Amino acid sequence: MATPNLRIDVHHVTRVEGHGNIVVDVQNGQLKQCDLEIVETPRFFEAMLRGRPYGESSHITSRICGICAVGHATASLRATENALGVVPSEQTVLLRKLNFHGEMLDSHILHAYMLVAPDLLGVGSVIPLAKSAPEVVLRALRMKKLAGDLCAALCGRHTHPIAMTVGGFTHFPSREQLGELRERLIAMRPDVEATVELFTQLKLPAFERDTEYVALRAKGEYCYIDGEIASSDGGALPLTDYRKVTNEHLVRHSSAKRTHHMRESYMVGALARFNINFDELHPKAKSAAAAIGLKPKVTNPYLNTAAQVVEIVHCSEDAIRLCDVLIKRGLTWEEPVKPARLSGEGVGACDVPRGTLFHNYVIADGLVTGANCIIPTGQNLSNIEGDMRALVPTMLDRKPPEITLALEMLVRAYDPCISCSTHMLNVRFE
Amino acid sequence: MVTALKQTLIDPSIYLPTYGVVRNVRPMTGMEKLFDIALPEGMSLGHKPGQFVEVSLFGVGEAPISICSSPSRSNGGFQLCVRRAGDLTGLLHTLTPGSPIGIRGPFGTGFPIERFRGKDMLFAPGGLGLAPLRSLINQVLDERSDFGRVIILYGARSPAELLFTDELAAWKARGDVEVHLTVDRGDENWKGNVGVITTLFPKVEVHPRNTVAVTVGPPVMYRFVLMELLGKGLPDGSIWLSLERRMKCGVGKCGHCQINHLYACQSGPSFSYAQIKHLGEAL
Amino acid sequence: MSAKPKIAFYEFTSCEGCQLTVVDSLQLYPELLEAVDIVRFREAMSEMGDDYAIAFIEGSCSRPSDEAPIKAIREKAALVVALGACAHLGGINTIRNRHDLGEVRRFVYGDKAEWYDTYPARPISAVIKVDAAIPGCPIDRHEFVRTVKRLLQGRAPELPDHPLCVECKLKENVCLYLRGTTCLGPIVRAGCDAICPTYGDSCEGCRGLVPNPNIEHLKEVLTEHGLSVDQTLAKMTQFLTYQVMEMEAAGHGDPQPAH
Amino acid sequence: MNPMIIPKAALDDWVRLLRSSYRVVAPRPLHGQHVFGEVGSASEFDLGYPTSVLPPKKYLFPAREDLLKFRTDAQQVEATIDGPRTVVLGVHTCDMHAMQLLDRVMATGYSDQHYLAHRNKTTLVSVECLKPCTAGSFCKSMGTLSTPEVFDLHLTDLGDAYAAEVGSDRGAALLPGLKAARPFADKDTARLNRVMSEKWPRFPLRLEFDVTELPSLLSTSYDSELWKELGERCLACAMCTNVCPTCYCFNVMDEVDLTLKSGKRLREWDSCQLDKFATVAGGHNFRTARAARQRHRFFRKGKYQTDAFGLLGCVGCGRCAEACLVHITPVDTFNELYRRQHQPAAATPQGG
Ligand SMILES: Cc1cc2nc3c(=O)[nH]c(=O)nc-3n(C[C@H](O)[C@H](O)[C@H](O)COP(=O)(O)OP(=O)(O)OC[C@H]3O[C@@H](n4cnc5c(N)ncnc54)[C@H](O)[C@@H]3O)c2cc1C
Ligand code: SF4
Ligand code: SF4
Ligand code: SF4
Repeated sequence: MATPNLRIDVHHVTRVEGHGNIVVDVQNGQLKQCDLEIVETPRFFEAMLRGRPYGESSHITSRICGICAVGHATASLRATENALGVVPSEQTVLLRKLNFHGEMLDSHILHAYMLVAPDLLGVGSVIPLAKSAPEVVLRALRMKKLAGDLCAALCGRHTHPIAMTVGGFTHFPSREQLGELRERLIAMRPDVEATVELFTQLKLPAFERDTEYVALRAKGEYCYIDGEIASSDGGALPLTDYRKVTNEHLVRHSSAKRTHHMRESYMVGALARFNINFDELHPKAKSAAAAIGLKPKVTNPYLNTAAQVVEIVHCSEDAIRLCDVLIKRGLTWEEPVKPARLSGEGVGACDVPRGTLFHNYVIADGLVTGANCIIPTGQNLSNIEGDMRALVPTMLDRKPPEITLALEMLVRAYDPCISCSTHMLNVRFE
Repeated sequence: MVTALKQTLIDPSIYLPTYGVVRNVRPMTGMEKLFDIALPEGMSLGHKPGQFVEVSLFGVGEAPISICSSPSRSNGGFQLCVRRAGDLTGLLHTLTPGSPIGIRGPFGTGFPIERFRGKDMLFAPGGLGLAPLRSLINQVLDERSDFGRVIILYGARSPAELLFTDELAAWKARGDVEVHLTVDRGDENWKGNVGVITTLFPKVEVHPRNTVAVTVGPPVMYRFVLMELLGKGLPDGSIWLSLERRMKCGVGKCGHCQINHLYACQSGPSFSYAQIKHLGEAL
Repeated sequence: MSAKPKIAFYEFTSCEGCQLTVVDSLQLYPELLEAVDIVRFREAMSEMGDDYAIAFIEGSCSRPSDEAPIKAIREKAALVVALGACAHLGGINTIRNRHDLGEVRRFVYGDKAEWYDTYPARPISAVIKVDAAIPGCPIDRHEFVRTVKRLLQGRAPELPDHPLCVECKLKENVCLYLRGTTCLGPIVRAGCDAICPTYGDSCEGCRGLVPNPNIEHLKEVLTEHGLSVDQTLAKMTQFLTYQVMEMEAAGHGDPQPAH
Repeated sequence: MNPMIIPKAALDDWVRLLRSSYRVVAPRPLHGQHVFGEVGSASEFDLGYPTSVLPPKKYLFPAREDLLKFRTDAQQVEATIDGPRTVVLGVHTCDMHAMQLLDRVMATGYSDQHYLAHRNKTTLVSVECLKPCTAGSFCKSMGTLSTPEVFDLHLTDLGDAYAAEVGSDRGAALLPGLKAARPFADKDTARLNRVMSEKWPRFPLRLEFDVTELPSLLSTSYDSELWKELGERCLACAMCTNVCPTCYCFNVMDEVDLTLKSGKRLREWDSCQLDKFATVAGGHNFRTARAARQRHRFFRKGKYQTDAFGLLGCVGCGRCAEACLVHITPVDTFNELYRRQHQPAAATPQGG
């Protein structure tokens, strides 16, 4: 029995970062409207950067998002470094990768345990979960703490990192600290295994919709920083051609911009990375994927969370490896590499927890004159709406609350960072 | 003189308070309450008028409070008159009889009452300044025959803010105490003097050579009262006052109460004008 | 306060990093969940309670339509606490206040600029009375917990009002001025344990100015260490734009901002 | 006890030996500065260090220290007095003078048992300063270039060995077990004498008058215009007092845990240079102007402490001069006051 009329209006989706509304309007069984509205206040980061010393960019743009602050800072630094001809040292590259794993772990654990798991366990948040399944919540807090401590040792803190600067770091962990982190990461393995176990048991909704997947790719590693932009529909582009991938445009119901590449929309994030870079995953992560039942190419967007769990395995194992490498090399207190010039244009790209992030700056005489940031959630919005449009018609025989929950869970599966996504724009470089 | 309570300070820590208990709480005005505090069995405060204790409420902190009861009327305990001024004093105001309270002290030098004997006494408290002075006034009255005239000039902002009104009335009723009151602003029932405390001074004649004046009040008051007293010809050494400063330890370490080279908690808070008139930071 | 106080979290223009730090503080202080009753925390929970005593507001007010909900929170909550630099000072969002806002909007949204409603970003205290603030970008988790404890005790939270240099020296950091860079430490409120200088970066002022800062003389120090006027201004306006503009307005005898 | 010789090659053995019964702290190089911290071997510290950021005072009077612990739901409170037995290696003579002053302050009137407990558990191994440590130091002018009597063991660098003079039983207790230590021989005495006689010319006198004049100079400079000039420059950042080995002002506060049922009372260094230092409830501040605060600081250093304890309040270590971003220094301040009094016509604002 079809529902001829349906109106869904979720005012502020909860357990996502930032403010977004879901609006669905079905009249006489016809889907009239199906939007994810972004109602976050515009923040004008690109405009704020103009006229400011290049060294401030990474600090200002890290304030775009509290969850992927390390990601923003890294992309920003890479853009500035490319603009000013700075080639960071090998040690810097290693430390940035390790730091990235810290943030990836922190974000994925937060998303999987605190934002998604409550849905699957039928509660509203982790707070009742703390009563009904304290061991699950304590495990999440324990793992998150280690991820946070990892970032803190490297850059001071995870939310708005301090010690990351153009050309390097301004502070270095001690050998003992690295050794201790390594021990703790090893000791965390049972928690990681329990996480995989949890997500093999939890049932994520079934829903398939093939789409284009986009992620950074580099030879010989599961790429998070730099590389080239790869598409599941084939081909790859250098970072400087990012505009050919993103093709931004504005829509009325959103303060965030939309993007499309080969198809109407594409997906970025853990699932896209999994689909594109599966071969480069750590063997333990591959076994975890097998245990959960993931095999590329995965086309169920709800499984983005499962892909995040696979990345939790990968990042914790790769972090152990990086600690070993750093300890073996020995850490030196390097001065940051000085810019070769004070003017230029550069693009920096990272695959942050929610997907591919681009920063692009024009710098003249040490001051930023133009800036463009393209955020993962912005790239995903069209794809989420595409999923919603495909999903709603299949559910019209269900009760509205059920449909609403399915839609909310869908949005949440993308782990959207809506406050981030309102910072993108079309930029006129002056 | 080492009193039982002071003795407890010596070991193991000068910062360790002793638990007393609030025996009675009496609201005085909207802002002040009078606390009657008993010390543990066998312990005495053994204070002198003008001294203070450090009052502790654990979890909130400590504050210096003058002892307002006279040593001559110890009754097994002592009294504090406390104005609600912030965190600690705010919480103190919520205490009920039976509540424990941390006490360290007594600290400071107090007024040298021995040297006042035989003299006429002129007391000039302003506002809450009556609290520390009440201790001295009552001791003087309990040893009335040792002193000459006793004059009290007391000013408060309004009739509702006058402290110890019952005692003021009783002192007046004795016949051997001259009591003059004033308020900055009167109300419909107020029949007495209106004006700041200095307006009371012309009402009394004193023998400058045979009078000791003691004044306690807010910092702004001192300059004007001193002018009056000096105008009456009192020598610097016969004018006493109490200088309150920020205090964190009470034992001459923390540095907050320093007035030039003097620690108010050790050399004061009672000073003669002669002791402090050359100190740039005193008044 | 004897019963567990109900607390709610709200966010306006911000990156939600401060709320994230609240979540992080649970890692260190799981007993927080025992001490308070969280009734609204959109970032982390679906339940939406409307009955609360303490509201923590994150983010600055940056458009006219934010004002009504902010005022509604004030109506309900017995205590309103500004959470983080955006709420406390206007924060990073106020950088744009020095630009022409119409132009800023066009720069970001091109010919669609008029779709987006905005005005100069401001601290929450410019819209409603706030009872306390937890400064910082992001907040310091220990300070958050200290504040909660003070509120549980029924006391007004107190911010340190000494400059950052105090904490920095106690940590025995190399003063950044000796490392050839500059720092706002001497005029900025401590309380973060000097985390930025400790990690080798200069204080950017996210906790706001101390009372009575000697800005004039710090500017001379900055000049002595080679900063141009532009660089000094950039330093002073990363987090402090609102405070600095208020002081400029007061200095020029202009009326204070309307709120 | 006769002086001993400790070969430098034996330093590491000595540290390891001491560590079996003490916490051993020494000046460790850190990013171009030196910071007193715990050490495990001789390679971690440098006894020829110029100066330390914070003085070793921090082991006797920590920047943050628990005084009491209590419960709020029961009448339970006790003093917290503990701390490990510590050997401080490499205390400069100026800092020894500062500790001598602290010893007096903390034992005068009421004794501060927390300080004294640390003091009793601490063995001070001082070192003879052989060259000025920074441009800001003026120990020779202040008469602090030789160690006062309060040392436990005093080391003088003879090149490949230290001459160790024992000042107390506590100091003597550090040597048994160190096999490489040997009694002084004649040639050691000659070496020591040579080192000592070569040292003095290396130190300039930086005060333009004799330090015994300082208290009286200050008492006639109370109303000097200089205080106002310093007040205008001073940032009120308190770095000067925080690094000072003779400053000991503190604040006391309570901290409770999240249950509000238990907590502790602790003290933390405070500074007369800070805005709120002399502010009482209601907001009245007894030392509002930065000028008055600077005056108070320098009076404490040059006069008040001398009047009260017979020892100078400044030991000439120069730390505050190095720390101050606006270049307010004791030497310049004292000299400027002196100049203004003695050549009033030629008085110029202090440089910087
Ligand atoms: C010698 C002396 C005697 C006093 N006698 C009395 C008295 O009899 N009755 C009375 O009501 N008040 C008296 N006071 C004032 C009383 O100590 C303050 O009102 C009280 O400390 C305020 O504490 P609070 O926590 O309630 O206020 P808050 O405003 O919360 O305190 C603010 C901070 O300032 C400090 N502080 C504020 N004022 C003072 C002060 N004067 N001395 C030390 N620290 C201060 C507190 O320790 C606290 O840290 C006296 C003060 C002194 C120095
Ligand atoms: S680094 Fe900054 S905060 Fe630290 S002492 Fe120097 S100026 Fe002060
Ligand atoms: S270090 Fe210098 S600027 Fe800072 S308080 Fe001391 S004198 Fe003033
Ligand atoms: S005043 Fe300055 S020079 Fe003198 S002892 Fe203190 S820090 Fe050293």
